[in-house]
Amino acid sequence: MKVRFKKITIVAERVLQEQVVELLKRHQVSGWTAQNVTGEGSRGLRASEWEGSNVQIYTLVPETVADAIMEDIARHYFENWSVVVYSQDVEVLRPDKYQHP
Amino acid sequence: MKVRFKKITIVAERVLQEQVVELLKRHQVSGWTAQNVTGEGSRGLRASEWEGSNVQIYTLVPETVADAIMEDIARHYFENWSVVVYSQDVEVLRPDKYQHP
Amino acid sequence: MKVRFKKITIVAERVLQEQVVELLKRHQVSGWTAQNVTGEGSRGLRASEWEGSNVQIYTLVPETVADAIMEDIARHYFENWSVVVYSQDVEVLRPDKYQHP
Amino acid sequence: MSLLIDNILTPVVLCFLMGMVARWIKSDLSLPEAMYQGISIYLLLAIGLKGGAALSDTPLHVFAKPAIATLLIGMLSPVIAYAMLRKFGKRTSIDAAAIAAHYGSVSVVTFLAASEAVKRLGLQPEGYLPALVAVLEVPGIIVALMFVRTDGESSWSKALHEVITGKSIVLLIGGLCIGALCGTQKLTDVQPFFGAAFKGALCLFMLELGLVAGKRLRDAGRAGLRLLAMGIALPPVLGGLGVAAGLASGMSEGGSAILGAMAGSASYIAAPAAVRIALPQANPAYYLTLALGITFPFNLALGIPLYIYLSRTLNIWL
Amino acid sequence: MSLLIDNILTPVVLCFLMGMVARWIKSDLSLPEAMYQGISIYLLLAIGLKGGAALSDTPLHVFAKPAIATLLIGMLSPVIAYAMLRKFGKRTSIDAAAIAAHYGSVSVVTFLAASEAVKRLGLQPEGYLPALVAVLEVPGIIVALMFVRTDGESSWSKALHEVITGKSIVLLIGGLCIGALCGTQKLTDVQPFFGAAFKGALCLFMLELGLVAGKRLRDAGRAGLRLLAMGIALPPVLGGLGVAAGLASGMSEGGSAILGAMAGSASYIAAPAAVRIALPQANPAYYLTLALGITFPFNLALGIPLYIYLSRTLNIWL
Amino acid sequence: MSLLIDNILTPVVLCFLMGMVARWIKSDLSLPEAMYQGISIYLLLAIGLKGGAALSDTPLHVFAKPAIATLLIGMLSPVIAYAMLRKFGKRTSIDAAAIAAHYGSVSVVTFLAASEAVKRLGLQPEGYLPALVAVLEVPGIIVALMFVRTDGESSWSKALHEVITGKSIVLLIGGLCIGALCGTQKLTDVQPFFGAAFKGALCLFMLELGLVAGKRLRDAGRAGLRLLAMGIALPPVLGGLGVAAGLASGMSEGGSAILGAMAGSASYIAAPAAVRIALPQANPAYYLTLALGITFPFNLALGIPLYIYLSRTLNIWL
Ligand SMILES: Nc1ncnc2c1ncn2[C@@H]1O[C@H](COP(=O)(O)O)[C@@H](O)[C@H]1O
Ligand SMILES: Nc1ncnc2c1ncn2[C@@H]1O[C@H](COP(=O)(O)O)[C@@H](O)[C@H]1O
Ligand SMILES: Nc1ncnc2c1ncn2[C@@H]1O[C@H](COP(=O)(O)O)[C@@H](O)[C@H]1O
Ligand code: NA
Ligand code: NA
Ligand code: NA
Repeated sequence: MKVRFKKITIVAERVLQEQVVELLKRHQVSGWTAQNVTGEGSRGLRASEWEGSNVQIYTLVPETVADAIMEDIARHYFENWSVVVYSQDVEVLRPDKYQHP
Repeated sequence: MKVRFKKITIVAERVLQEQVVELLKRHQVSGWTAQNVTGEGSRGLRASEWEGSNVQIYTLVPETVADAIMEDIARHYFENWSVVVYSQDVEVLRPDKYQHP
Repeated sequence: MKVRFKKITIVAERVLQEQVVELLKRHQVSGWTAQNVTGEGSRGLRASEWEGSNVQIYTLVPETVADAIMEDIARHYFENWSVVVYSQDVEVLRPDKYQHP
Repeated sequence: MSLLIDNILTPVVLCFLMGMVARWIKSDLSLPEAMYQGISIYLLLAIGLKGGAALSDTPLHVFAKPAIATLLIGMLSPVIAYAMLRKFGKRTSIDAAAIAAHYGSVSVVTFLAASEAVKRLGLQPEGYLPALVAVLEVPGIIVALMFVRTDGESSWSKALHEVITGKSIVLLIGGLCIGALCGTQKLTDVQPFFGAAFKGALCLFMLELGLVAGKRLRDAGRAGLRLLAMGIALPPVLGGLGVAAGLASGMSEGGSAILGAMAGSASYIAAPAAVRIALPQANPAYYLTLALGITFPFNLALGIPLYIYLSRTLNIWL
Repeated sequence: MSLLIDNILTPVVLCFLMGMVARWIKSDLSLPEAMYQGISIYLLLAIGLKGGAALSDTPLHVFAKPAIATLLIGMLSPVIAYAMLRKFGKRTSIDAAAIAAHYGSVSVVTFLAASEAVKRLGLQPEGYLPALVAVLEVPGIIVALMFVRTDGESSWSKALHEVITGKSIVLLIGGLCIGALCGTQKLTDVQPFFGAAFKGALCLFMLELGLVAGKRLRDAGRAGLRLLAMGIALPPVLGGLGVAAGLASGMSEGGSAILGAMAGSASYIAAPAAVRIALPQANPAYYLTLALGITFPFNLALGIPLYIYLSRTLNIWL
Repeated sequence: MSLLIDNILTPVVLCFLMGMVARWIKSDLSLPEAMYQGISIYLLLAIGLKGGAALSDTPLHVFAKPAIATLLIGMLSPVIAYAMLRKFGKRTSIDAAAIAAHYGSVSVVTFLAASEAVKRLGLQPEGYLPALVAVLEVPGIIVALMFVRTDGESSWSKALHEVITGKSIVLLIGGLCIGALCGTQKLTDVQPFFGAAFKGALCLFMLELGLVAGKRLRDAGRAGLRLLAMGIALPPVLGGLGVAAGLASGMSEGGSAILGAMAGSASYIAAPAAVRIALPQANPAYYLTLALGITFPFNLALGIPLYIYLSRTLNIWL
């Protein structure tokens, strides 16, 4: 049985990875997946090559939580950081797996 | 001319990569794309660091095949493995490219 | 305030990365994100292992621009290259961020 | 006592410790995955080459008895481990078999650390020992997996394929063959890379291993005290067996101590992948924590000196 | 003059130049990120080990005075840098503090290049200098961050945690401890890897650094001439302070020149991450361009010979 | 015969073989991409440095003739290859040009293997040979691409830019310049890394190359027997040309054999990327299979001894 969920994706500077994951956990997401990416945007400033380029993190969440997470990301990071966030519709099996951990 | 397709994404332990690709091929997908990812979920058990962290594999398929693949993944892996699967709507050009190889 | 956008994803041989980014820039995208991927398709030909495997590039754009970009990719690369392109609906915050740079 | 401290105050062991400390203070230090895998490939190939060159200088009749003894250890130790894990460890049959597979195989780095320790004491271990590592790596895993009925042929043969074509065994055996075919002299050219640089590269590997072990150790609480105790009880038992088998098959005091360390160690390279595929129901947290979080540091710090002591004592008796 | 050319015509510096040229002709050359990070881990650990071994041979009273002098440089130089950046550089308070943090810390590679240059002249710098690098790395960042009120405790302590548990400081201090505990003799085994291979590995690192600096240099235009001038004015001022402090604390001519190079250099490893977290409002383009695009090449080409000259001249006076 | 076996029983060639076997038994062994690219960067830079140092000791008039001969080979061999591929290989004009570009350029690893083989025989090849590798790398690609009308200026100039600013040529030329500027003596410091460790690192590279070649070989069936035959026919023809050109330009017996191996080899580093961009209609399966799956192993096993034999025989005649 498939259920409609939201996939929220965040592209951020590498130094922010831990902070973003903590933010997600505060919203009680059941999990997250991350990968290293490179890219260019309108700011394009990163702390240093030593820290690596960007990180892209996504989480699958029930639709009710999605907006709150996106707004939280916006509030924390939009002013001073190179951060992009967007959401997509997805369908998952086993919806109970993605409830509070 | 754009046609509605399904994108099915599977996040799995690295040791499963070959098996998952084989499973997809049994469904006659025309191709797949994979990348290394890290992440945390409700299980978070992986065979060992030597094998690397997770792998994320996706395939673009006609809507008719999508459900069968997701259920096949569920049947094989949900009980004992750290596996997540979800599907999304996408639009592709050249739909004939994605028919049986 | 969330606004509907398009996410256009291109999977291409690594040698094409620069060209594809240039093509995107000609369409005045505000940014792009890339990552290395591996995969198999119906062609599966790549210039050489020295160049690495595939690259996956995506860009977030207003819906009005999406079709033009996809068709441009198709026109340039479908005949001779291992290139896949697809689009998805996404919702972004701060839509003004993604206007012409 | 000074043997103990001498064993710990080496760059290799201290790098492991540094990794554990770095994890403990939550440093973001970590070797990129590609580096870590690259170094393991290098280490396994280097061990193989060295062992192969030594093997080419060893008459078959000298090598035969220790090889058979090692094979016997490989068949026996998972049985002992399984019995102990069932009886004292109170594990389910599946978890016990999964863990036993790890103790039936061998930890390459423990082997290296033991070789170092033995050489530091001025003993001359047999040069063909790396070949014994290859001999010991596979059979224990197979034997242990036989304790449980897996879901049919297919997953069994997959696991077998996984072990035998796994990177670690391919590199070790490949290295042994190349070393044996070339002989010491033709390896001179690659000696600066595979020989002289070896211990330094091992330091980097140990650093990462320390980071991983630190993580495992933090999760160790969940495994329960009973299980942790097994991680300390199994090495001496299996290690004692190894030492005895070594001496009985005519190996030197040093070589037998190293064989003891091999027997008393738990694999965390070849075994986990094979076990994960053959026994997905088993809990990886148990076997990974035990092998890397408990037994490996135990052997580094206490096990190796113990096996040396045992070998010395037994050797006098015999 | 010949000192200048001699300083540039070395494999290490030329590799840096080659990286800049490769970027300039838009070559696709670049070290994979995993390699680059792996090599930095290797370099930092190697420096630490070497310094630690030297430290274990140095009586405390010999080391104490230079260490205190270095600490003072670490506290003073961000203050000077901040004042200059505000007054002559016309930076906002936040940007000035962010840049000052970088000049308060130290560039490890500049340190290495200075050591090489000094040794090429036949001088014998103190062996414990890498320990001073560790001493100099942290305090300057902390002091500089105190110039601005950050948004509360939390981000401050995060930045502190970031610096102290950051890879570079963990590796340096870890290496120092291991080196000091093992002593020169026990490090013999790892010398081929961490010692003999060091300068070659540094070449690869410099190649990548050249590529990065080339990119920064291309963006330098945006920063404005006034700022670029600061990237050339700050090194001699802070470097002079370093040389004087070195000589005053009893260090040799060569050691003082190196301390000058350390003081006159700007960190691009530890500082940027910490500053980004503590002062996200500051513009990274400013501090990265200055540290890596201007000051680092300046020091490589002109700064180091200048500090050597200063040290020699001052030493005669004193 | 013993020359043949001696040529194969070296760590470098056996590592290649081991990679092919590992692929054949479907092992999951593979060097991480970052490592593979890192090692290639290292190898190319090291070759350049060594050649540059030798070049700085070579009077121009000694180097001029072999350089011109090499240039001629670079212009001539793609023409011969194109003609043969059209006539006997029955390829389309585009595929023939694409393949010819690979044979017009040079395989760096074949060059290395040939140098080793020649030195093992006690011959002293010219030290400036790596400079000839750089000379041979580019022109053949350009000439071959002229056989087909590409879709306009733009893709042509893109291909040219791709070759000239490609990693391999930048590293080789960069290394040559650095080596020539520094001279042998200043390179002493980096010799343990770039010199002594070279052959060992090459082993790791060959392992990965074996894995890749194994994959290509598995796909070779699709290319058709006629094409595979070309992969074996072209090397002796072009190699013979190379040997003759070498001897005619006054090079030694050993050097001419190596030049033969260079001429008879097909590039799989610089050429594929450039050809892919300039001639996207050409089928990569053809040129990759031929260059890496057929010609490279052929040269390793049979080609190199053949070129040595040719050089020896011709030298007596002349
Ligand atoms: N329009 C876009 N499409 C895809 N990725 C983007 C886009 N804009 C920004 N990004 C990504 O987000 C990162 C930060 O963007 P910015 O804050 O605009 O510098 C970039 O490095 C890109 O990886
Ligand atoms: N809610 C989620 N959102 C994104 N990725 C997830 C989520 N849950 C699990 N994952 C990914 O799937 C992997 C396995 O999850 P699990 O089976 O829950 O341990 C994790 O390591 C994550 O990479
Ligand atoms: N159906 C598919 N689903 C996902 N990825 C695909 C699919 N087809 C092709 N690809 C990706 O696109 C690349 C080129 O495909 P192709 O042009 O079919 O060889 C492959 O290497 C895959 O990474
Ligand atoms: Na064991
Ligand atoms: Na400084
Ligand atoms: Na050629």
